Amino acid sequence: MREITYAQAGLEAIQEEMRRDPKVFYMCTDAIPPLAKEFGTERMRATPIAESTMTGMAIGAAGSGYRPICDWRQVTFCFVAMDQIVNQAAKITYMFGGQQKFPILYRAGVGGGGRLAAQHSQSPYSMFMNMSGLKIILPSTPRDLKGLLKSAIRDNNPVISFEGNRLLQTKGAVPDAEADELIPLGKAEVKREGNDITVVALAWAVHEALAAAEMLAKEGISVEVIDPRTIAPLDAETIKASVMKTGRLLVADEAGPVCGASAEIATLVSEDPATFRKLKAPVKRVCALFVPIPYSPGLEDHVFPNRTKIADGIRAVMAA
Amino acid sequence: MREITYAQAGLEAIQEEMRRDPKVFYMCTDAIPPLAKEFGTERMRATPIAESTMTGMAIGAAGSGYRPICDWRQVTFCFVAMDQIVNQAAKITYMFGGQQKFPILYRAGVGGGGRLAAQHSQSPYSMFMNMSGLKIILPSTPRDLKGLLKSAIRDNNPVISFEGNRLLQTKGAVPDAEADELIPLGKAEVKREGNDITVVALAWAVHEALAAAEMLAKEGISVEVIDPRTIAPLDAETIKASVMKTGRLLVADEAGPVCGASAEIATLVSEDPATFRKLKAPVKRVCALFVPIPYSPGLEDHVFPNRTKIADGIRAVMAA
Amino acid sequence: MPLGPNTLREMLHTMQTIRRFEERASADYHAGKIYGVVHCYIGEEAIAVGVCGALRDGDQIISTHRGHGHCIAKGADLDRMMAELYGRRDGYCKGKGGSMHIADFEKGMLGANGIVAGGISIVTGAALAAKLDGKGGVAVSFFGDGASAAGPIHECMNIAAAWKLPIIYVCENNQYAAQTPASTTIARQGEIVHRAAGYGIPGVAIDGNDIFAVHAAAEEAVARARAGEGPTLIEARTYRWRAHTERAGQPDYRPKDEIEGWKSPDRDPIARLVAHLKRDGHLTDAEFEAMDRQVLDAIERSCAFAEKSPFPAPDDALDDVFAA
Amino acid sequence: MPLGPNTLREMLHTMQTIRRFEERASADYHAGKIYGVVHCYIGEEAIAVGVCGALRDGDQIISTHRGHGHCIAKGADLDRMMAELYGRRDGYCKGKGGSMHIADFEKGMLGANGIVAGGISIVTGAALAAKLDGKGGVAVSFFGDGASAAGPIHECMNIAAAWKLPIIYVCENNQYAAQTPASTTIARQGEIVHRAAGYGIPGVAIDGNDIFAVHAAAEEAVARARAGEGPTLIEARTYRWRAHTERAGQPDYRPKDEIEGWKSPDRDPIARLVAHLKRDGHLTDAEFEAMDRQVLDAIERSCAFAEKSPFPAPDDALDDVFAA
Ligand SMILES: Cc1ncc(C[n+]2csc(CCOP(=O)(O)OP(=O)(O)O)c2C)c(N)n1
Ligand SMILES: Cc1ncc(C[n+]2csc(CCOP(=O)(O)OP(=O)(O)O)c2C)c(N)n1
Ligand SMILES: [Mg+2]
Ligand SMILES: [Mg+2]
Repeated sequence: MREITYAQAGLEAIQEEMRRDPKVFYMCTDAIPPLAKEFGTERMRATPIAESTMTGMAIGAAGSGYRPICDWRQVTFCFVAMDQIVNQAAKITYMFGGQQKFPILYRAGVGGGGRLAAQHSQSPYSMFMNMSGLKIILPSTPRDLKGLLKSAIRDNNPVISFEGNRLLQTKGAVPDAEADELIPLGKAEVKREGNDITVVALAWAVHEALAAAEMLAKEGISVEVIDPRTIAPLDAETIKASVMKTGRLLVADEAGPVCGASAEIATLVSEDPATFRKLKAPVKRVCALFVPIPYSPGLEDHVFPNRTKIADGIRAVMAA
Repeated sequence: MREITYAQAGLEAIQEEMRRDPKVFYMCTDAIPPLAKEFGTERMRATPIAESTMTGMAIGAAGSGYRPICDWRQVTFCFVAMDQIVNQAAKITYMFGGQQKFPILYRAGVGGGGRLAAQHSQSPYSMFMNMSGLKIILPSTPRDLKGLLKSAIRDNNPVISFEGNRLLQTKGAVPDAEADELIPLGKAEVKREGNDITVVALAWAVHEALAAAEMLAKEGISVEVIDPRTIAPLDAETIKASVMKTGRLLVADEAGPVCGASAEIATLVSEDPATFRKLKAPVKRVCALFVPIPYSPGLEDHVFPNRTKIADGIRAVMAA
Repeated sequence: MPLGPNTLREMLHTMQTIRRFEERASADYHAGKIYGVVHCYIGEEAIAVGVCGALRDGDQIISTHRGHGHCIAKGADLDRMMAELYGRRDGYCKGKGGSMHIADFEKGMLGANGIVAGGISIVTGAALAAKLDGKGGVAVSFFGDGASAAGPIHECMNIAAAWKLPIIYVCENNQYAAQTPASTTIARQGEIVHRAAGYGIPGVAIDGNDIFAVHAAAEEAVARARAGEGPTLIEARTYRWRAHTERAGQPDYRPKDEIEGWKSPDRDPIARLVAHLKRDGHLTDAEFEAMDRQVLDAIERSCAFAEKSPFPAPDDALDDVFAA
Repeated sequence: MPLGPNTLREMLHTMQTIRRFEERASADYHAGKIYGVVHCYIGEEAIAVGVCGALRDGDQIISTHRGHGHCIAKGADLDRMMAELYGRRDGYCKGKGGSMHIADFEKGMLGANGIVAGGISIVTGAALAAKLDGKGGVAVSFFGDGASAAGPIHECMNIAAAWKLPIIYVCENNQYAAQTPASTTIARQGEIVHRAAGYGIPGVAIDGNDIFAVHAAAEEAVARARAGEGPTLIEARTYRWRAHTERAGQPDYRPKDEIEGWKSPDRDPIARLVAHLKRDGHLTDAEFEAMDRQVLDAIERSCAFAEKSPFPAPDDALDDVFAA
């Protein structure tokens, strides 16, 4: 298989789906050059800086038979559109009794590491998980991104794709266009098998967790790394099955801990009598410190988790 | 002590603080008649329907020496202001290195039960807990509301007061103006002592949990009911101390479970080695079903938790 | 195109249907058969009917929290509307939406909306779809004077003007947002039409209680939109007869004589149309009474339909979160 | 009030400081001493300097993502600015903010802002505070042509007009939002001044590269605001010389000759002011060179100051989330 970047994989997914289905079109505050070139300005629409309106227009276009893609660029910018997300997109299918379908893909970059300070380094996915009515993907590899985006575009509901800013230039094997690989929404992947502890990791943290697992293998600790890939709905079964085997859970996430995806995953395991009874140690979250993200490199690095902190966390759980 | 309603207690807090401090003023899309009467239209400002602007203006006025109160009315309406909340109010103190204080009180109604359907029946407090930089109160009684609002107005940071729609007409004892009672932010209250199980309940659910506790007392189950009152920062100590005693935890909340305050509270207990070791049973959330809130009474009632469901949940934990 | 007597009688019928429907909805609300909140459109009927009268099938509209009038004017079914208000299974939203969320996508009615200004961008997206379809479809966004203070109408007028979208923005200026007079919160003493200039689109202020004025302005705007010339802003001046919502004990701070003045026959949009038709010999008192009886019968039938429809089963609450 | 030669030389000094500061910031960014993102204001200096020249101490401004020019024009300290860019403890934000978040509340500079249109309502709140204070204070909101498409400017112009707030909305129309030309996304071919009519406030379009025009428009708007007559919208037409951001490998899709044209001496705001002063005999080449050396020295000192300031300790990340 070819190796391509995460950014390229995302672009290919869009291109293939736009070729396949003329109802798919794309909105973003700047045109994406290869899309503008191939599909013209009618289907690659550069919009004014009005994310609220883009987000709402996507709903109206979807309700009128189109399959719009609305690219917020950074999750930060979608907060001006939050009414359209929370009060409209997430609820419209339900409020109207299912009389219409709203196939929409929203895309947004998440995560820090770019020395961009508090506003531009956010990972607030759990705010979106908190409400029902949205499907949410959070892919960690080029292959997952491409396959999940393709599924998301074909889904008949609003789907948000949160894409890790730190991952854009990472490379990985991706099947080519002929394969038309769809990765189903709602299916986690065991990214590494192990027996001593389950690490559920999200997006960029998947790679850090895998690195930590590698380090710990040398210490004789066998780490299972699970990547939910879709965070709404969460694949609780795969996570729980792993914990039934390992009896230990750590969640690694670049987002802050409070009411995070990490809290949800931890609770899934501690509220299920079966997994609870298997727990040999307290659950643990290795997340960002609970502060806005600071600019200066030393500060920013201090705030975010990384492979070392994940490894320390794993050791702590093993020792508890 | 006098008995007054929750709504009246809220009003008194505002009136007393506006009398005390001329820098306090109030913005809302409709004037609140007693405030308009007493303080005039300069300090009780009826605004256009532009919650985003109200929210931002509060930040600017606070940074210029005022102590604005910005009443969103229903939490639903503040989603149009989410950029100002997430990207500005919550981060401004930090981003600017603490060079200025931003004393702001935001108020919003939360909760369902009014047959108002999905948009007007929301309890999304955990979305706000997810980010650092905000203090958040969620009072369940008239006394707590009044005392916490007064503290919030005197705090030098953005504070959100989420006020239960179902509680507005409930009555309770409240000290009068001379007492000038301040209830400190960040302190939970044990609303009922018990030994067998800790129920952490939020807002309206506090009353339902107390009713459930009463029922279960007759079955010989001794329930401790804790009301965090402030949900950011959460008083983890009081909750954990209770679980150290009871060894069981149930969280009752009108909000949905996913990435909720309930998940956070459950995780606090299952990730702390001390409380984890004391747990005799899995933690449990009794929350709204994970759907948008429907209109028709039978549907709405089915979706929300209540004393019966809480009591059932407690029995299940006791039996686990 | 001047309106012929048949068309005018149909319009009158629709206006009267809106009024009677809401009189009943409000009575049934206070009787406890309808829940939550009901916002009545009574007094403003000429706007919905005049504008929708300029549309054809396949055109799309979006409404506000005050949505019954727009639904009825766009041809929604009274039975399913009333069943929704009653919270029943056969309602437009299977009892999930209630008054603030009635929609009929088949009729091109994209929904009432509980959020002030919340629908404007959605219907602007429908206008984009119409443009992409290239079949001459047109969209209409109804919104209030209160909504004119919020960002969406401006974002949308800008994008619709820049992209020449086939859409008409119809501001129903009833001079109040809940209790707050537009004159205190909206620049230019509450006049909204001037906003059009900022986007280089036509802006028309009309008497919203004059069905002829409304219809003429709408026809012109629709023709423009169909011709690919872009959006128009129409400000229709009007007044709501009833309190902001039907909630019991809800005060109404508007001056009593102001309210009464707007109810007078020379300002009531229905009385004005009746008088016009009578003056021209196209309607008699008896005919109007018969029409009203017809209307009342239809509404009575819708209530019977609603009563007969079962409440949804509790577990139905779990359906429709996602489409298949 | 016509600008005297001393004032003009001071303004020139400030404009040159902005330009040299950013040349250095961009060099140090590419050298890896400054992190994240830097948006340069070069080519637009006359706007910040002309507007701030019409203000007095205690007046307040808010900036955008392109904030250095506004900071310097409002009197911010170069040392603390540069230290912030370098991520150091003595920076304005103790290294927590960086280029997009420099603020100096003591000087009335309420901050740069990473969110397009994010600051407009904040500074409108400062204008409300000024009005409540009753001391004649004035506020200024700088924003871009891109920001004109977003809701906040409209919500704020409406409320400021309705409440007669002492504020000036200054649109820096450099004709692009990142890569997107205003002519494709902003109605009226990208002209923003027309929006003022919607709110019944004065709207003035000026050559933003002409310090005299900018200053005159600002003086008039400030006088109006101080007199309690409410807001003004100023559209200052200008151009940015550099790419949208300093990111390496960032393409710039604007036509090359367009960019070069705006750099010509008859359009460069600094060259134009220099020429004017020279023509009137108020500046010689040698004097300007001396001024430039002074400016470069000050910037050199700011870099030295920044270099000497320590990086914050990792645990400092936990401070300043809340004020005491
Ligand atoms: C964003 C938002 N803010 C506040 C409300 C509460 N609210 C409901 S209707 C209304 C007044 C709307 O006024 P207008 O737009 O003039 O419509 P009208 O009711 O007069 O028809 C308000 C403030 C809301 N629904 N949405
Ligand atoms: C709400 C929001 N959307 C998108 C962005 C990304 N962004 C940063 S600057 C910019 C262009 C701004 O254009 P303009 O307002 O004209 O200011 P200029 O950069 O030209 O000075 C964009 C789209 C943002 N920061 N905020
Ligand atoms: Mg109104
Ligand atoms: Mg620009």
